[in-house]
Amino acid sequence: MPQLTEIRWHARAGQGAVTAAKVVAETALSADQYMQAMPEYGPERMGAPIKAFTRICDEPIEIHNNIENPDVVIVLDETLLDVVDVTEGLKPEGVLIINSCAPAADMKKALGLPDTARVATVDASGIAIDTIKRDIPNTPIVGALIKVTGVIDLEVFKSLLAKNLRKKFGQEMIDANFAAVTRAYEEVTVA
Amino acid sequence: MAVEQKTVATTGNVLVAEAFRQCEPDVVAAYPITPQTTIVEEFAKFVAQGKVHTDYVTVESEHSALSACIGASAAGARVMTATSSQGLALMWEELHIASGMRLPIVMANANRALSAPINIHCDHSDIMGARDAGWIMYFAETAQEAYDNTLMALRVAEHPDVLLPALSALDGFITTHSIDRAEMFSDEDVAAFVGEYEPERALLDVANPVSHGTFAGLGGTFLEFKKAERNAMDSSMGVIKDVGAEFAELSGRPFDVIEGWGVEDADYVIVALGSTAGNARHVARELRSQGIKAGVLKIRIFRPFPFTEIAEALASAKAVAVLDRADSFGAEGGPLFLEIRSALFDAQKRPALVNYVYGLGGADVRLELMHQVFGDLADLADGVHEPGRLVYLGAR
Amino acid sequence: MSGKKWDVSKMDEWTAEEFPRGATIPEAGNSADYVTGGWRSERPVRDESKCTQCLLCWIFCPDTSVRVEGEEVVGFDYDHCKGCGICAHECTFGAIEMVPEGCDLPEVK
Amino acid sequence: MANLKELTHNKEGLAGGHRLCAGCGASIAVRQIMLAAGNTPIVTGCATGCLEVSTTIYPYTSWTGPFIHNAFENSAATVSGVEAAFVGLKRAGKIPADKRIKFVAFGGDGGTYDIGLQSLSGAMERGHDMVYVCYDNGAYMNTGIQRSSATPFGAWATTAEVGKAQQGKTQRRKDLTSIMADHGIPYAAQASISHWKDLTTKAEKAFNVEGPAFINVLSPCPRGWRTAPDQSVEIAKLAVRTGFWPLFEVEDGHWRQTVKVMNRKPVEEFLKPQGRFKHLFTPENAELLAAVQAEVDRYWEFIQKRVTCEA
Repeated sequence: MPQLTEIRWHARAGQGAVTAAKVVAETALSADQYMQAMPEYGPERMGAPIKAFTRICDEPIEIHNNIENPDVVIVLDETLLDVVDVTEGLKPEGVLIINSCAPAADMKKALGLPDTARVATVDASGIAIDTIKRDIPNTPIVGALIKVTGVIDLEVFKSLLAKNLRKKFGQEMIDANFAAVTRAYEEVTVA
Repeated sequence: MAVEQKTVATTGNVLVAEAFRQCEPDVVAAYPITPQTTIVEEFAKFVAQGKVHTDYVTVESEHSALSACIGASAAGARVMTATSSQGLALMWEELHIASGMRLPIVMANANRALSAPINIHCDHSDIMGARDAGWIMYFAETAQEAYDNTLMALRVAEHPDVLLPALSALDGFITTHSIDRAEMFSDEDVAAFVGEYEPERALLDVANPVSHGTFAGLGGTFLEFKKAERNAMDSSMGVIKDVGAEFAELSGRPFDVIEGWGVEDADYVIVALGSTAGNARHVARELRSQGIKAGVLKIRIFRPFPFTEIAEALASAKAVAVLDRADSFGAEGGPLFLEIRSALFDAQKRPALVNYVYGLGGADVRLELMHQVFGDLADLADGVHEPGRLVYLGAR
Repeated sequence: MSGKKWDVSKMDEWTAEEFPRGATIPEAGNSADYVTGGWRSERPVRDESKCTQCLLCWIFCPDTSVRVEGEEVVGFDYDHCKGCGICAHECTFGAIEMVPEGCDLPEVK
Repeated sequence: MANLKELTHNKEGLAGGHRLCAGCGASIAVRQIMLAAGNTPIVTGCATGCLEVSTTIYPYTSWTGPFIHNAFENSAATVSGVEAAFVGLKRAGKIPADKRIKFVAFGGDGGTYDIGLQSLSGAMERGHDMVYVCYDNGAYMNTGIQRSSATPFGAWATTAEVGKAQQGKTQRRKDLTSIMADHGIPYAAQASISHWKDLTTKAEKAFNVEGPAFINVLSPCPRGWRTAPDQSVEIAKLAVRTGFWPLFEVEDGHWRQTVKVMNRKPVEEFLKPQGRFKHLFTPENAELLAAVQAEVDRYWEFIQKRVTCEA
């Protein structure tokens, strides 16, 4: 069977999870992979907890159902841990990536995940504020995703990021985003 | 040899809007409705950017959308529009008028449940309401097919031997809003493929005045007009295949009115429309690897219904499950089941049939449900189940 | 009338495919070939000596049946006049009279 | 403004041989409107109704130019689509940029005041270069004289019957002309087939403005009003002279009475010749008759406040 990676994103509406899901998918395409990215649609408005999904595969993807047993779960907002069961359906050998200052091991214990699973934490918000000067954790967290899973390529991602940013911003903003991605890539811890 | 194409990552709706842009209709009259909205929004950008010469009529309802399309098409324009769900239902009267007037309007439909209760997600209750309306009906499994079907639909609709309106249906949210990998033609290749529309009798040809929408209530001509419409729909099948063959050559993507996977030697076959075919095929592959002869038959053209092709394709199966994403309350089964059963009536050899109504209002088509259906088919072939029954798949 | 003449004399023999598609009528104003004069029980008759050529009968005729040539009323189109009598009623000068039809009515189609 | 001699040089919109009733007001309205358009080609649309049914009985059409009927409630939307095609095809270079074609949609009061109001409102708001003409005969005549929102207060209709418990329509008419004027379109007017000069002048203006125009034309129906066929123009005159049907126009927001009514007559003079108002003239309905007069007075005063008398 082909290697299919399924990612579920948790965030609050407006935090950029849909954009991140999309950019990751586009990065996969740039590497000539197949992909899907879809938000979960409902009547929720700004601030409500939302989910988004990404599928990546080296062969055409023919399934169109919801992702129930993700390989990767990404949580853009730590406060969601109290309201949403972000571990739901996570594969036993899956990985959970959380935007948090807490050490990965503590988080893993707190979430009660099996030993086979991995938990990664990165202070994506802190990094974003330092580098991009705004709390937009969706870009740095992709750096952590790349480091932890290798599902997409760092350089391909960065060049796509630069291409997207160049439509609206100058080199300074591109550099700031690159710094955010690199720092998250380097600072993410796994347990 | 296929032409060079651009690989894109985008949604089904964006691809439909791109197809519209590349066909460059003279008029688009449309009204926004979830989950069709991003088609009309994307197209509005093309209009604002001056990328199309289209006169974009932002009407006050779907009824007026199709009414204006009918006026524009009768005037001699190339016309395209898009809708969904309640919008398509509101157009119902006009659907019949468009086909009765033999106007080749192309409409994309984002398949969505009909109220009540209100629900914005995918099923085929809306589009099945159009099945007797005299429209050619293409169903897309993927965003790629939504794009391809839209281009082919225009060619077929405007074909001088057809002159019927056509629907290009894609599953709401599943296909309309998921970003998927797809290939897009250059604008030049699409322009060459769809060609120019040559209207038969245009209102704007004021030197040759014509009356459209006349009253055929006296004198017994009505029956003849309807027979001509039936003949046009029947003969459109040949045009759909010819255009499909040409398209396949151009795109490098095979096209047929029904597309089977493993059906030739399958014992158990799932028949489905739209995105579900992919889920079924995924599971059929798994079962094949376990030595179970599973197959999937995808219906890509629902009108005209490819009944001979289907009867042929299903002749050797032991048991067949027809998946309906809509119910026809009070009938023996869902709309697709009724068609398939009818298609098999004259067959020498026909499989046991079972009908599943599934996925209404966006109920997720989980892979385990597909496993369940194939499992049921094995039981049916073994005589465990009564054939012909209707099951609400996954419902409590 | 502009455009081409459309021959419908054999319409009763046409098969479905021989009709113009979509019930279009590929000719303008061909109802002129349809006679409604037989609906009439009275016909308008104009007394030229009383007529002032005010044209009111023409502008008020519902059936386009007051014939005008060179800005002047010259008579009635009895193939289409239904005998409503508006022309007679609106004539300020009493130049039009409605008289009972005899047996020479045009045949009703 | 053309006189009748000049109008005879213009193209007739309707050929003879249509199957409207003898004395039909609708066809008089159509003829006058189309004559006023001069000789520029016109594409006509028409809502389902008497006019459409009787003028396009296959294989005969009475329309002397291009014509389209779609359905009952959408002649405005349909013609807006035809006009959009003209714009789109010009932009595509398939129709010469200097080509001139006019667009007109007709509908009865049922197809305009009631079921077609949304379609009309939308088309007018979108600013299509088209004229919409309502031939108002105050009921659903095509289906057999059922009441519409244009049916006058007190009138009999087959769905506003006269009996022990009810004496005809109990509601006042909808003032559609004002509603259309309040859309802020460049031209809206109320006219009557009896006042041909006023009507053709208004139609000419409507065709000449750029953008949408609306004309509401009182078009008596001998069958529904229960009048003799030769009375159609006469009764329309009485509608104007009693103030039941004030004639006015609204040009770019400027309201103007176009035909001044000297010594406005009692509405009885308009009502009495019509069988649909017969019940108002029984002694027990004296109060109702007074109420009908009061309603006519109310509307008259309302319009008077909006117009500045320049006629």
